[in-house]
Amino acid sequence: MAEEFEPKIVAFLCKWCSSAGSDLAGVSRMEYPSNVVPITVMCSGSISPLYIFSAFNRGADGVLVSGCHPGDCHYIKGNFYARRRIALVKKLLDYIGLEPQRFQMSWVSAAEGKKYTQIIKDFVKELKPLGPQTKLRRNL
Amino acid sequence: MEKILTKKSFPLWVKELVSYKIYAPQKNGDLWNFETIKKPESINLDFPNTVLPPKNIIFPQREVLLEFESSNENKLQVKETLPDDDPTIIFGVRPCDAKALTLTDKVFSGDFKDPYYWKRRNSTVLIGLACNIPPSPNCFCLSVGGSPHSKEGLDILMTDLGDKYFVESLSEKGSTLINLAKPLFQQPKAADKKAVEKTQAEAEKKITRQIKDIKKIPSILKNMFDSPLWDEESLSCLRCGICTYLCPTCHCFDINDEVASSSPVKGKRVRTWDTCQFPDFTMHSSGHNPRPDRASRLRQRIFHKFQYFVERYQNYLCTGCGRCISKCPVGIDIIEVLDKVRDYGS
Amino acid sequence: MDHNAYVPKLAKIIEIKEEVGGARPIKTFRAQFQNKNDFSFSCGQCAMLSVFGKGESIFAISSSPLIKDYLQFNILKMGRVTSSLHEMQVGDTIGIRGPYGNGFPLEEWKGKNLIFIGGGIGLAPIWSVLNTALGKKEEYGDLTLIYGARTSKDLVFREELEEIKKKIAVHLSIDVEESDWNEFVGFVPQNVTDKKPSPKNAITVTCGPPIMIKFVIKALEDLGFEDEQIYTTVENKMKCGIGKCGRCNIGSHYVCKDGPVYSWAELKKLPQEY
Amino acid sequence: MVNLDNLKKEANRILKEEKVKYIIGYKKSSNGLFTVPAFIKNPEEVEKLTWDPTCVYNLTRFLVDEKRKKAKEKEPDERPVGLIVKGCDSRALVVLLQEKFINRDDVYILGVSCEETGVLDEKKLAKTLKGKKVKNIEFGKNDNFVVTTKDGKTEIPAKEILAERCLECNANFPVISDILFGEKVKRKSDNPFESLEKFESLSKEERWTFWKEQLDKCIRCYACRSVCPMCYCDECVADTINFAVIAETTAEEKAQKIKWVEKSPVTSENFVYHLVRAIHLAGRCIDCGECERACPLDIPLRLLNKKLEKEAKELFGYEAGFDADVPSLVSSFKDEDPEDFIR
Repeated sequence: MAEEFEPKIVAFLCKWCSSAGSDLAGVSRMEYPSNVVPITVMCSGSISPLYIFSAFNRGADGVLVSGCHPGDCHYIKGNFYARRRIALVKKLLDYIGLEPQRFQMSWVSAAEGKKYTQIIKDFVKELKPLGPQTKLRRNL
Repeated sequence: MEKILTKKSFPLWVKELVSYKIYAPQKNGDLWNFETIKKPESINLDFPNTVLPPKNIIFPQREVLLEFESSNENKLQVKETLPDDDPTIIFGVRPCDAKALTLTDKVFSGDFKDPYYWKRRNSTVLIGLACNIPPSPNCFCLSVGGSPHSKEGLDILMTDLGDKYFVESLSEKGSTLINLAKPLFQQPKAADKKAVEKTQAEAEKKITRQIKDIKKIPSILKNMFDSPLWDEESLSCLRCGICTYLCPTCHCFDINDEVASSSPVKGKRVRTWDTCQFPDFTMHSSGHNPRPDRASRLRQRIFHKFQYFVERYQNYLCTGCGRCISKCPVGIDIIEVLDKVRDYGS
Repeated sequence: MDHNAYVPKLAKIIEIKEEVGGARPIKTFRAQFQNKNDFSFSCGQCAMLSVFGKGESIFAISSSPLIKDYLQFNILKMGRVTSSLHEMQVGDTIGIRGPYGNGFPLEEWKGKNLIFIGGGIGLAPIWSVLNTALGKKEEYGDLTLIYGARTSKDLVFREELEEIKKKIAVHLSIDVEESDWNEFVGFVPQNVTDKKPSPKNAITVTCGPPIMIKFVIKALEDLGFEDEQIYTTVENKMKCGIGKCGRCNIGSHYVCKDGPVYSWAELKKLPQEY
Repeated sequence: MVNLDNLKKEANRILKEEKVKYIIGYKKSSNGLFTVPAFIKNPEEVEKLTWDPTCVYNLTRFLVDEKRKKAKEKEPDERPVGLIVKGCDSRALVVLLQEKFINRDDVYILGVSCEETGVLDEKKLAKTLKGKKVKNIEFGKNDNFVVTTKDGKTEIPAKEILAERCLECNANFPVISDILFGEKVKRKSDNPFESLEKFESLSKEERWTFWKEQLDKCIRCYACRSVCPMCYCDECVADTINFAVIAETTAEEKAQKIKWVEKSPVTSENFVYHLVRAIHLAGRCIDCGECERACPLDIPLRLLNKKLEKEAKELFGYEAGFDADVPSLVSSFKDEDPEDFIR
């Protein structure tokens, strides 16, 4: 039998909340799928849409952007900017025909290790039936 | 060899050529471009100019030159990746576009023969279609040594005579294709030949645009390198690549490594079209740029076509297809520019 | 099928020497072909070096054609390819294709006094021709080297220069005063004016930054040199090295093929676009 | 109606009084019907200026060149440039002002109102006339264009040959100007997103098939970004080398430049380029339609930008090019911005 498809997820996690949240999940030995390539960034507001397109271009099956809850941003309002920008990116990707499930955003605080694992679990579950992302993948 | 082929028989001839890879102009939206043909009957030779000349079949915009891969022991392997030499036919080549290939032939020959170009070039048969009506209002082939029924560079020239084609074989490659379906072709009658002559003479009259006194241009240009004309004429230039990418004679390229994995290294060395109209074309790594502005880049395009190439290869690097005029988003018109060059000289 | 000029031959780096450190570092590389060496070149010619995955760049060959064991290049860290070359170690593999360009007409210079004038990394193409002439010293007249850099630390081949000083006249210079510097202080063109080389039966070869070349030529003209006695090398951005990709042209000349060596008499007639 | 004589009079005045360096306007091309951008330096050349339905160019784009040129000059001429703008072009100007790319003093704005019409679509015109050669074309009455061919004058309803973006335009007079020619008449467009909504109703896979087919045509001539007044970045992610190189730029900086997009015109690379361009124009694109007009391969680029224009309006109540004093779409937010998509 063919091996089950394991989606590759690129997760852009803000240093102060979501990355800390994923660390908490780790040190608390919570179990969750190992499909994630985490990339820690200073703030969800610092994530250029280019990073997201590029992640899909280099073969990500799914991309997650995660930042602090509204009001909790270390830089006061970075995640509010991110919210706007990501909304537009999401609409655009959906518009050109990429499966909308492939691009997600979440708020995960440093205390929400559990929430983080749940988000990843759900994400992997949603990506599996979609199969590999080939639309935007570079195949040179 | 001169033959007559009825339009009814034309698809039957194409059917006999199925062992070849066949390209012909195809309509997509409002645009025509050369595409591969699956069904013989889908060839429609009643088309205006294709947006892109057929140069991208011989000299594709992207060509993989070689592949490289390093094994775990840090042993590097390099593999040359020459294109297939599948026998190929291009139908509906305009005489200007065929002539253009004779010019790029010169560039890709010489001391260093370009194997990628020649592998495709040698395996391709060019079947031309004479232009009874100029396919573009900006056609000016007559000024640059061409004509709407020029045979230069073609293996076969077809002339539309209403319900039939007058088919002239111009090379062995061409004759082979006709011989594959001999019974379909008839001997032309004297009237057919007359009709061809008449059609061709009329076609020439329909070309309205011209570069006057073009012979004077190269020597005038020689003294115009520092003219303020280039600033003037390039004021509206956007520095896009349309004029050169759509040009059947422009052939400049870039070479880059496209990497699939950086450690261990694995990737391809790729040649892509490039253009003198992009500012990075000549920019040194130090930031120094010998052609730093639009004026110098427009000048380069004009000089390359009407001075440098003439000096090097005794031909204009232009076949008068008019694409650069028709498609320039700001209406820069090479004929107008050359008119001003000529005025400057007198 | 003809040889495919785009496919480089593989070569191993056998020696790396740091010539200049700091913000504009220069290293000397020696490379040996993996297979039989049928690479024959003349002084002043160039080679296209590949760092696979990063790309290609063209460099003057700084070793003499008299040396068959290796090719030598002096490389200033400048961009993508040169930065990766600077990170390479002895034993690493690079690609080499060429030789490209015309080279110096050294044969025609027999019996003449040769004056080499270099600035910074511009010593690289000079090094090849200088050493070749030195190897057949009896065939030429007096050999002179006038060479300068921004500071004493920016001079390349410092050790070798000490050796060469024993054989020929060497006039060094640096742009600004340094405490233990005993030679000329000032720009290379000023040093040329100061040393007043004689144009009699002489040929000069000048390589360096464009601005230096410009003023050296002026200095030489003032000293009475004819345009035909002044040789220089031109560099432009190159991709193919074989006169096809279309970007290195000066007028109808492709520097990669018809250059990089020009006499001032020839270069003067071309558009000043380099 | 725009009175061309008045426009010329004003152009003449500002040149004579040396109030402007030069004027960017429209003139007839010497070979035919359509206009081309004109750079008028002397009062004697003012006669060349024209205004007709073929004035498609967004001349605001040339302020980018002007700014770059001026930056290189040692003693720059500080006078403004005279610029002729339509409604859409003026909105581009507002965005450049909003982004502080230019100053208000850099430009003397000669506004022309499209009133109830706009500019035409060359392709639509050619189709309507079935290949007949046009000799002249001008604005007529009752929302008609008067087209002269060898058969004489005919009136064609503007609607039939107007550029698509003009049909969807609801601000067809300059929002900013120093002097305005023509009336501030609002064209009634029922639905500014009509063409877009037709497309949006397709299924996800149909949309993908459509965009793949369209973007596969791209030859990366970069006419779309070259013609765009908003694409003024010194260095674009699609460029493979650093442009912003100064003497102090280190080799490492140059070497570490990420190649986000390969030069190869293949699906994956074309998508990154066009997606980045679309998102970078979100809240900035003012729908002058120049990218789509310039594209030699007829890629419907407006459909990409229009989508984000619509989302900006619907999600955030933001419209580009109307107010230079508000913060831009992506440098602002509201507490109540939607977040139903966030987990």
